[in-house]
Amino acid sequence: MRDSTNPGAPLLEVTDLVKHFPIKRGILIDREVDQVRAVDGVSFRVEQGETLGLVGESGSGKSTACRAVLQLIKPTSGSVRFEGREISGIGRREMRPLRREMQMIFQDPYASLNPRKRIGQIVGDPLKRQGIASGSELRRQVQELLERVGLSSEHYNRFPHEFSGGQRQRIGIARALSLKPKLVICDEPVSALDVSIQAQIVNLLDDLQDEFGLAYLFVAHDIGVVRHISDRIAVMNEGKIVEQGSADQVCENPQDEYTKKLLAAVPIPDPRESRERHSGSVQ
Amino acid sequence: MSTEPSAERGPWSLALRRFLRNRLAVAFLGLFVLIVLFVLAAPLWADNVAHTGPNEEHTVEQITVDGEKKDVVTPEGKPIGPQWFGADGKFFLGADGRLGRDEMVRLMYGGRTSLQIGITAALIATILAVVLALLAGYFRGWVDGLIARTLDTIWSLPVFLIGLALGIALAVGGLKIGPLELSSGSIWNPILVISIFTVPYIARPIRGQVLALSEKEFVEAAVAQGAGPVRVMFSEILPNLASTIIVFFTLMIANSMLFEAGLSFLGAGVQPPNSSWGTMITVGVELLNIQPLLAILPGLMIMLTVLALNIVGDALRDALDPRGKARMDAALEFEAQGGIATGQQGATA
Amino acid sequence: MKKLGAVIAVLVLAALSTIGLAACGGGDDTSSGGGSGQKGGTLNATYASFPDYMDPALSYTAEGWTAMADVYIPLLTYKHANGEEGSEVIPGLAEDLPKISNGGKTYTLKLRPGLKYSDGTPVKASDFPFAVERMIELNSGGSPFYLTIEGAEKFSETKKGPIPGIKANDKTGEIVINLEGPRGTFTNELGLMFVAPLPQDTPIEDLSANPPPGTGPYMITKSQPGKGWEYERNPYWEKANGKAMPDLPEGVVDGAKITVIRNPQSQVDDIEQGTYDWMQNPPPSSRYAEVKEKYEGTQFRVEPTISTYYFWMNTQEPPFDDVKVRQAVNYAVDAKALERIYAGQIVATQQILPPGMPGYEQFELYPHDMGKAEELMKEANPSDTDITVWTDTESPNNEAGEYFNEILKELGFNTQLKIINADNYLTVIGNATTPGLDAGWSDWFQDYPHPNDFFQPLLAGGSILPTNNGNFAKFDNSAVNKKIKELGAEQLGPDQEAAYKDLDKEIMEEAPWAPYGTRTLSTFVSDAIDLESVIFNPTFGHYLSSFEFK
Amino acid sequence: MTRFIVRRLVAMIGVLFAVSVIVFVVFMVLPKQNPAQTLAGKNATPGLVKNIEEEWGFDDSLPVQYATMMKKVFTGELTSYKPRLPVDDRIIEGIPATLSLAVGAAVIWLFFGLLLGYLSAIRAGGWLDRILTGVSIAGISIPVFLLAPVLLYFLSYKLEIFPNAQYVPFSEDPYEWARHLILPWFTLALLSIGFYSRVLRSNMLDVMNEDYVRTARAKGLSERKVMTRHVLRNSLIPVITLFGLDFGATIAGTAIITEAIFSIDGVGYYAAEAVKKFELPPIMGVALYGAFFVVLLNALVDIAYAYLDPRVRLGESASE
Repeated sequence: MRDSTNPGAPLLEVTDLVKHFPIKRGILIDREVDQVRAVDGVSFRVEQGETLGLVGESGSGKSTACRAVLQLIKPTSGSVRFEGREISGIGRREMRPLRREMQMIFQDPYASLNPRKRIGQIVGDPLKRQGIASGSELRRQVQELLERVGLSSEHYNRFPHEFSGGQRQRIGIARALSLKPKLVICDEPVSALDVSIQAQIVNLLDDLQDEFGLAYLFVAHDIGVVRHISDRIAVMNEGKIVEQGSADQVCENPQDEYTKKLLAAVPIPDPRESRERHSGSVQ
Repeated sequence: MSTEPSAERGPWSLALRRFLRNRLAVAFLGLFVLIVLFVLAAPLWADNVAHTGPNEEHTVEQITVDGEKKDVVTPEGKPIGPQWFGADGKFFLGADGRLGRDEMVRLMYGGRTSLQIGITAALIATILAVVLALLAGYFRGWVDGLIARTLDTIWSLPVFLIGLALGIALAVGGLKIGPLELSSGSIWNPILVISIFTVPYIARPIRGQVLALSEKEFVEAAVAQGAGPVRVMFSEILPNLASTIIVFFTLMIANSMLFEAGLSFLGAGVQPPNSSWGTMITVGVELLNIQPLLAILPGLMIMLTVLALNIVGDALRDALDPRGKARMDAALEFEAQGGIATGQQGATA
Repeated sequence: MKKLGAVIAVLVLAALSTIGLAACGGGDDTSSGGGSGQKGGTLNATYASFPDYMDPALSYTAEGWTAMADVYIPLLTYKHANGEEGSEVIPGLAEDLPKISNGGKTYTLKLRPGLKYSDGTPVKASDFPFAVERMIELNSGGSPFYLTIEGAEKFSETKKGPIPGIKANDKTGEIVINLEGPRGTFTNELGLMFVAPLPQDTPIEDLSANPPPGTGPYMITKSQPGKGWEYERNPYWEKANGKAMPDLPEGVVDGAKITVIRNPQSQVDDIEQGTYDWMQNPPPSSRYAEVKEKYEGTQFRVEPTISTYYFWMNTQEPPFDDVKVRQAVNYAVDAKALERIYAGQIVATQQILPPGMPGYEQFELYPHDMGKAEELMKEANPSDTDITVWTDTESPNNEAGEYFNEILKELGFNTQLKIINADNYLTVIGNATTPGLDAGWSDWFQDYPHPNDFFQPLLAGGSILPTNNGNFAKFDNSAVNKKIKELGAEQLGPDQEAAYKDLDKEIMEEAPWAPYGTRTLSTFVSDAIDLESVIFNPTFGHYLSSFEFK
Repeated sequence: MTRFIVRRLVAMIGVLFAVSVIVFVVFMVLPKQNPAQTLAGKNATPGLVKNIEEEWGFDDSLPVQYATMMKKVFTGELTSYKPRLPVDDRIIEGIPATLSLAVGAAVIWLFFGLLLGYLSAIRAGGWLDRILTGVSIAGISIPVFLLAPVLLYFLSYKLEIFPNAQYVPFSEDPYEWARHLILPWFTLALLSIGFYSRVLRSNMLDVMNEDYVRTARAKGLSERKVMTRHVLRNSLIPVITLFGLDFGATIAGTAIITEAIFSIDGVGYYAAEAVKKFELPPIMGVALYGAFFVVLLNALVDIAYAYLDPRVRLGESASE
């Protein structure tokens, strides 16, 4: 277990983040009659190299929060600071250089890879787009990345449909890492995978964190998975964070009823996974 | 879409393999190629066999068939029938009407015009439709609303009536819209009318597909990596529309050809003395009881071309997207609107 | 054929520009009532299109005139006879032909007594000025014929009557018309339906859907524009008008039902199968030869018209400002080819006046000779050879245009062919602002059998107008202008006819046109009808009163 | 739902307005024609042209002319030039014939389209399927202006099986009404038969692969019952949608060429006549009438869809 009390300026600081979706009614002219409070005043921080787990049932606003942090959707209010800089509400162009620093891994490995593009393009496009590499240098870097995430460099020319779910998620990881970000937001990266594959991916993420000094905002509905990888955990329910604390603290001694419910729902692990989980926690 | 050559198992090569397995489709592709070769050979036939151009008139001339002199057009205005090689290839299919032009030569040159119009109009309509659909489906909101209403309007316009009016407007003074200058007799007139009026038929279904695609996570992924709207539309979404576009494009060629025939029939298409299969049917229908072949031959050519393109389009659809139910519906809906529209639907198409 | 409706359209040829159709029919000058058939029956007939108007003041097409000839009788009318005999103007509602006095400026007529309209209203002398005023107020296309009546021009602007040039006495029935100048064609013009008297309570609006009562042997009982109309006998013909006008036929059939069938192929089928008894328009070109061969003499008759088909050349601009170029074109145009293009429905001529028109005498200045044409072209060596060639969409006129286009190409011109919707064609080529009016196709059907009706509107310098121009060649020759003007003021006689003949030749030497033929129309009836008795008048076409069942 | 319908109707009015403006521009502004010159006839004097211009208002500015024309459209005073008669009357008179043609053709194309589609779906891949597919595509590929005269020539003239068409009102003689309409019905229906059979076939094949159909089979329902009760019924929804759009289009003007060739004096026939004469008022009348039907049936289909599929309602645009 890593020491979670790392001093210094927070890498990501989210304060009072709110995202409301309006419900409009009106025969001809829309009036806002109500709103869905998807994210309703959420605050958390992620330190350099740290993993913050964000748990909650589906519909609790986790994914919306992630997207609001990355400015993929516009937050209704609140502040998002990256390395001390306010990014909430800034323009697309100003946001662009910051995109290098913060990347995302998506939940659905099938939908998140463009089926009409080759792996080399998928992983290499960000590099090319940001002007980091091109030509044979690009190819070399991409192939290196592929190998690093556990794929073969020969996969460079293949299409996504030729890969299994776990392999695809590795591609997604390679894509996220290609720009060498400081923060990676993982939106339920393993929930769509078989249980056996889940562990491999989680371990890979863990290894990469060490290697690249990454910070993760790790979102999942399964508190068991989150507990394994996170330094700290925040529990979200109905758009609000109901409990936040170190991983052990939240899991061993939950304060909120909702957290307790989540913990109770964790399936009884099979022996192998429990072993892995155990060995993981010893690392 | 590939930038790399080695693509043995890419979706395109898979599709090609699936397509080649459909023997009927391959046969009809062959037929289409033959038709293209047929019209391309027009100058060869005109110069070396028929010894006449497509617009040369032989009203009062006589030809020698098996040593016998025959009128090309009788004093009662009856054109000569097919001579096959009886007159050394002259009037192989007879004369085209009372002006005594060589039907075979006109059929070949007319086919060029028809195919040229079909392909160009289909290309323009498809490009316009895809751009509009991308804009509407990606930006949504008022952009979508505006585009949708514009398409609705085009859809509701009486195409043939308008084509006709444009024909008159162009003949009298020509038309200048910005840098675009049109004059009567230009084949750009039917091309323009056809492409504008067929845009809705393609844009509607593609817009739906763009809507669905832009919800996909890979689009978010691209945005997360700093891709702007243009890049997302053209580099992420567009490649996924490729199979639909190809299918539509083949079907649109067929449709445009029928549409052109309809416009020409109404006098708003290809202008005499030039011929297209549509104008030839028009002339032929009038002489149906004298020389039925004059209407039936160009009709048959259109039918075969359209048939070939439809079957090839169908097979492409199956090959490119074997499980793509949504796309299939879209393509079918397109045909419901566009397919019937061509040459047949008056007010709407 | 490039028309909506298409197969349809060969038809209307005549319809479109034709006015008055000539006869001079096949030597067999059967006059009215020649047959020996049954009286009664209802004629079931078809027209290819509904007349422009079913209102005598407005109609200016062959269909309209044919449809209404036995319904609305003017003060004067044309003899119910074929051919040249039918060109004779005879008294209609008037007792006699007009007395012309005051140097050709005053026309005096007297209404026959005892006449009644089909609704029973007595006919009054003042109905005539009413009809003239109504026609002018409706802005009828026929009004220009009558603007030489004193005060008519002013009336057409102000629409405030009465027109001082017409005096009518209801008691005596006397009608006196004063013209501003002598007008040799006015007698002919009084015989047109535009000025057929109408009851004075007739609304001043287009009555096509509800035609007003008339004085002829038949009345229109039902009119459905676009679809058809029906006739019945005028009950007051037997009671009154027939007795007052014994020289006009009473008609054989009891009535008629007209159906508009736009597809002339169907019309021919229907006649052959006996579904209908008569079609007003000729069979389409593609059926013409077949019908002629099968039915000529039994159910079919060719009817010559007083018309000229021609190609015009703009004499005021290069390259056609050079007479040699125009003559070259005349040599190059082969009337034989055009006969074939019209499937035998024109007879080749090379002059302005057609056969059947007083003053016609055949000559042939430019026998087809391509060598001569090329020679003349070489001599003229025109510098500007980029030209636009115009024609309309009606088959075979469009093909004639294509032919002309090809001929000009052979002569070395760079041509562009423009084919305009038939109903707009004259407006387009008659508008000076239309660019590229170099050469093109046109035709002219007489309004009435008087040679002035050709020269004045088509070739007089004064007829060159910025819009609605009829002088497409923009031919403006002061000697010719003077002769047209002088002859136009005189009543037609042998001297005048000879002068018109010379004028014809004089103009053709200048070659503003390349005329190629005169159109023939036809009578085509089912085998139930007695072909012999059917009359085709050069001005009004087929008279309904002449049809009888065998 | 109300909101959706109201918005759709407002959009409809917008579309009709746009159609009217475009028709006006295309027929009045672009051709640079002065109808007065055409109306004045071949013997016209400048004075006559001027009088006619004043009478009809052709000397007004174009926006004024447009406004006048639209006012006449709403008050029902729109008048054709030649003859000068109300446009409304002709359109209303034409509707029975056009409806007879459209309804009859629709019945035929639905009946045969569905029958053939059903047959080829249950025999998918077999020779019958292939033949039917070929025939239906061929049907789509024949231009109607070739088919109609050929049918008329051979069946009516040569073989005298059918009368020369022309419309006989149903009220006059129902038997003759039908006899005269058979050829035009089939001409108009032929393309749609092919098309509908293809749509139905592909929908049925999709539905056959759905779970509930397999379940139905597993329950031991007879093949025929499975096909008719489950597969056919569920495959018909998109067909009905298409039918709504096509039927609107047919009434609106599909029939122009068919009506003209078969001399059926419906609205399409009137449109053909108006175009031939190049008269704006009837063209405007017919265009608005046609656009109204197209837009109305489009809207109805959309509303029906929205009713069946609430997701559409939530969408930003009402066009799908």
